[in-house]
Amino acid sequence: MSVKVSTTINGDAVDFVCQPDEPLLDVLRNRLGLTGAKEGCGTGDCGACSVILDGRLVCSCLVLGVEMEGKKLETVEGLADGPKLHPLQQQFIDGAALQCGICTPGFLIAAKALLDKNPDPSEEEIRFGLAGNLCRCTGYDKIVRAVQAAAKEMRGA
Amino acid sequence: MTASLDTSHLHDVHLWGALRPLVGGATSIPMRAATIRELFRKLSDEYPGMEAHIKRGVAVSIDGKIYRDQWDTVLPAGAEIYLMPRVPGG
Amino acid sequence: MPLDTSLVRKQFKVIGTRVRRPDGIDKVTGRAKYGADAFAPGQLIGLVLRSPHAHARIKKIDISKAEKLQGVKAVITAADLPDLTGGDRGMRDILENCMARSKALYDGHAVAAVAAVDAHTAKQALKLIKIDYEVLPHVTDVDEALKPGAPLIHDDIFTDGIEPKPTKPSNFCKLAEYGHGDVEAGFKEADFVIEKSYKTEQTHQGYIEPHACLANVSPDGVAELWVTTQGPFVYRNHCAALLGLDANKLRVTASEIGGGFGGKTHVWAEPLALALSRKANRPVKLTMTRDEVFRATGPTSSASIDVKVGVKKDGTVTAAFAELRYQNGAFPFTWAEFGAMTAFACYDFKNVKTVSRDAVVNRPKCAAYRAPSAPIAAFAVESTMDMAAKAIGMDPIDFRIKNAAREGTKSSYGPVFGPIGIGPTLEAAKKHAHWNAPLGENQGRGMACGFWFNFGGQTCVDLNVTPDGSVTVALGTIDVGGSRASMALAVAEELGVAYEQVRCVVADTSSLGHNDMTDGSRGTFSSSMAAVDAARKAIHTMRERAAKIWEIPLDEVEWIDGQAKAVGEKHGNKAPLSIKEIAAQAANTGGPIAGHSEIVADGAGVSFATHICDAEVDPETGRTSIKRYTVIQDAGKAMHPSYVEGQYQGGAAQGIGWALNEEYIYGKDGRLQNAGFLDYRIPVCSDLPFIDTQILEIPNPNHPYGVRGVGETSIVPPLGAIGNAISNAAGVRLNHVPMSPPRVLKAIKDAR
Amino acid sequence: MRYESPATTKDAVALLAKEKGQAFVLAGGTDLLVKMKAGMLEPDLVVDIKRIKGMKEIKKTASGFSIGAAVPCAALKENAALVKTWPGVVEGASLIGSKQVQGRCTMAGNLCNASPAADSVPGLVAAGAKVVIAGPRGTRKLAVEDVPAGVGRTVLKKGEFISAIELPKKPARSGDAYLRFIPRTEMDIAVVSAGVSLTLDAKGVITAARVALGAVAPTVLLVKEAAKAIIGSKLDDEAKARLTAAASAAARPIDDKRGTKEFRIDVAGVLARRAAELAYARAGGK
Repeated sequence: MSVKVSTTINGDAVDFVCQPDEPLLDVLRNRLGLTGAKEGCGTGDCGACSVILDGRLVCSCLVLGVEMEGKKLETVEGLADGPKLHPLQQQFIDGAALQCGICTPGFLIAAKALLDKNPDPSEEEIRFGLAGNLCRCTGYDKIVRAVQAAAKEMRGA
Repeated sequence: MTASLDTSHLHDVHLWGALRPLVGGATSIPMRAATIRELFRKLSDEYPGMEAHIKRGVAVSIDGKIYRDQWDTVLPAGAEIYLMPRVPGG
Repeated sequence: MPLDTSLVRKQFKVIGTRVRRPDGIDKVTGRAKYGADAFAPGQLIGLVLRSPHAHARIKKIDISKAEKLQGVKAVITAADLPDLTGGDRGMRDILENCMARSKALYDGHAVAAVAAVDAHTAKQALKLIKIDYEVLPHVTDVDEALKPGAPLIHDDIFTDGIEPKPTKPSNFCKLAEYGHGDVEAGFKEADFVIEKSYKTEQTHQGYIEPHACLANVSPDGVAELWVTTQGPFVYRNHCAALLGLDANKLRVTASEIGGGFGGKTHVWAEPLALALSRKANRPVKLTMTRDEVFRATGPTSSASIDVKVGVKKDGTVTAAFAELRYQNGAFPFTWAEFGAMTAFACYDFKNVKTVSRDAVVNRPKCAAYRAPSAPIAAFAVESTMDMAAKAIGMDPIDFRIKNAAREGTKSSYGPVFGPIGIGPTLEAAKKHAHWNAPLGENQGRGMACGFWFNFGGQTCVDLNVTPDGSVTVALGTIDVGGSRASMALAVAEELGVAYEQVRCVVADTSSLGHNDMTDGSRGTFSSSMAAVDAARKAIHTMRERAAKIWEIPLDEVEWIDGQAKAVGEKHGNKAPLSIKEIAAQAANTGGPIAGHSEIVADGAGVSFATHICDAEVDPETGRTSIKRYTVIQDAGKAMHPSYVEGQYQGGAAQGIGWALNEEYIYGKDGRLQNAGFLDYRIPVCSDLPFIDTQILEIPNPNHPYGVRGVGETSIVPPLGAIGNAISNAAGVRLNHVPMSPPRVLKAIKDAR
Repeated sequence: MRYESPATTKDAVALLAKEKGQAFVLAGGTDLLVKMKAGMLEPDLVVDIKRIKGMKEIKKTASGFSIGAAVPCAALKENAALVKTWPGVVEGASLIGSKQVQGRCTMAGNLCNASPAADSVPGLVAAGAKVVIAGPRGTRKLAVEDVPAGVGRTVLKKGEFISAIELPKKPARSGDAYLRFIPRTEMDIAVVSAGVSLTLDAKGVITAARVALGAVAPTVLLVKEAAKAIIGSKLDDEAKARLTAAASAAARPIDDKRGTKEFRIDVAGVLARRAAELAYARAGGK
């Protein structure tokens, strides 16, 4: 039996109905048209579906839609400020930090969660901060560099 | 780039292992051909079983450069001609 | 006007700059649409039922209960996919792999599929399908499969390459041989003969996007397929042939693709989605789970290899021999043969021989994985080469330089090499700061070389000048890593305009002629060749139009820096015409301005790389970490250096994963035990260092801009380089990939 | 499937006790949802305990710390007092899954999933932690090591769930540590793991110790012989050798996709020694 849920996504009040056993990822993609979060595994092992739930980085495949009642969610669709890209988004483009791009939304969200808590991370902190996100194309080199560049830009350095 | 018959040269056409049984075990065969098309046609005409291989895909190495498709590719005089299996990629 | 592919020696204006890719914003905002991101009104959800058995006869399938479940709109089995392949073994194997017919041949082999109104109903329907299996003995190991008396997977495989052809069927599908000289005589000349046997386990491309498609077939045979693929045209041709559709009525649109590496060169569940849609007369969306991707798509072979190298004290290799045994999964192919062709290709050996044995086993049908078969062979050869260098006390790079293939070398696979790049990569490695840097405790440095063929193939590009003078380009090769940017660079360079003035898209199969699969490192090589051709044709047209505007002869109009210029003294007063000005007059000068190119891109040229790796081995746990890594490879000309570096880094990272931890693990029951990213361990961000790259640019004489394919070779050296580094760090020679901690620790203990 | 998110422990117990079908507790869901996705579980009822007051709190109590069952592991690391007192426990909990998983997973869930490889459990066992179990007959407490009954099974009865984990006060000159072996640097399940907690006297002699091993038996093992091997020592080389041998001897692992039996036995000893060295240094030993 479907459940009605009221929540906040990227600052907007959103109501939806879903099945009680439906993962948040499916709700976002199939019911709300927010296909930026990707399903790479559905088991929390790839990070492609990363979202920020009440300030914490989580895999949306490991959250039930029904748990969203009264929560606040940030997804990749909310990262840019109108036409102005988030520094992470711009640095990923400028630094060629994406090849196929399927993992990119997850990396951007994970990187944002990292920088929200740690504005000046070391290379090691970036690498471990992003270790929950799999990328098969880049060898992570340019991703780490893009996050470093964005962090620097955001610190105003 | 289509070559006429008068530009055809006699080549020692090297065969990879799978084709050798079809020509009685030789590692190469003499063949006069101007283009890949002519080479393939003559091979098919003269050696039963060759056509099936050609249909499945044969690449032609001309002086070390590998050609896979273009029939009108010219076989220059004195060029080393090597038939190879077509390799897929990732 | 045939394309002149010869190298244009010129100062590039935009080629080689690091421009922003045109799909960048879509991909960082979540707007880019991948395989699973399309939705159709009224779509059904398709799911596939898969065999839990490695090998079983399908005695009976009862779909009656599933068909009756409310919300189920179609249930299909092999009976819904009649064999229309007309004796074409390759196509029949594709068909049988898509859906098991009389037997299930591996754990994960599709046996039935359903389409229902939602995923929940489809799942319930799968449970209602009853299959009566007769479980048969199975074999998953290549050496076991080749033994007499092994469980027989097909009763119609009679070893190719043996004369006379065997009369008894076996799993041994092909024998092949390459080489020249007399290896037996060569070994007799050697001061040392090094012999070693190796094993490598099966790995998967591990693209992050699972296979996904949206199929829509109408009763009149008109169909659309939205799909993540490396080759929409090949998918169209195969799906149309397997389903009995007309190719012109099946329009395949390639979605953005979330990685392929060879794994999306092959149809897997797409024909099932189309068959379900045809039966239900509704759109069907079919998305594989990660578990299905591992169990039922096309990983690369596991293998078993024996290598023997004879060497003189002065470093001359007198003879080299390898026997390579690869499993192809459940359907016959020639993956070992490609290993045999590439194994010794880096070297100039007087006496060399390789023998390949291809086998079928109860595992999923193997597909290409980045320079397919080559990394496996290179691991065995490069390990043995290092042992040979050690035996004579020679530096491993010097040893390889001494034996490196060069122009005029008769390659181990037959032909004589033209100008090639193995020597320059080795020389660059020797001079590289990395090769001469100090090492820490428990660390060792290794290096290795790699070879891959590269190729071109059938390619189309359509270029259109819009009325405002900007340019659109339709490509038939897909963009998996920035190639739309590179193609726009090629067109901008040729036209002489700004990069921003050119916009590239990937066309669907109804909008462009056939293009071969985007594989074999051919995307940038082939499509840029066609893009240059199309641009030249458009330039010719624009010169004609300028001539009409000026009312002067064509040969008095030249194309310089993106503008038509009237040449000759009498035209001194004529201001040049820009594309915008010419386009504005198109309606009066002959209509729309375009350039089309339909070519076979040949002359890709072979590719070589040398890698250097520092590994640290924990002597108490056998755990290896990669401390530093350098890739040196020839790109011909790096059109967009960032994306060339990206290919080098990505290939190296995949090779590192393969070398250290990735493997298919089968249980005694023949079932895959690690069909997920938790236990199929691809490298994570914290596993790797920055990967240094050095791009050599030795122009390819067969491409107008000197471009070579760069996508694949970078996965070839890592296995050997890491094995050699581990050997230098821990004093043990690993002969089994992945060189996982239990294997390394055991080797260390055994050596004590 | 029904989803309930009761506001009180009493209501949660009642829901779980009353359900005739399969009922599961949802805290972080990082195991439950994976099993549902794989079709291994088809719950009839899921009881989300996160809206129950106190379930997401870390409290400093007279007897130590009380950690609510729904506290995500990421929050443990953010609690400075907890990190200072029980660094080994926090280390173990912080190694479960990825940063994403950390945002959801809980120690109580990790324990109830009853995997012998659970990363947070050896540290808890070494620390002498207890669980508070709410049930139809009120609450009861159990030592952490007594919760798992085997692979994937616990001693919890129908209607019961863990509401909190209690960590004792740390004696003076004590230290703890947790180490695990994985082939990668992150994202893996422990192939072998070891948690050590120890207390020193003023001279640096170990007076009390607890050594726990993970992934070497159907449940996490508390290895008394390994503790005995170092009690009375200053963790000198001989004591370390005894500890290594005792840990390896206690290990009775299996061969599986994650590691071989031989490897696990060897590395159990290595990790126990390395964890002891770390704990000893944390306790102020030199």
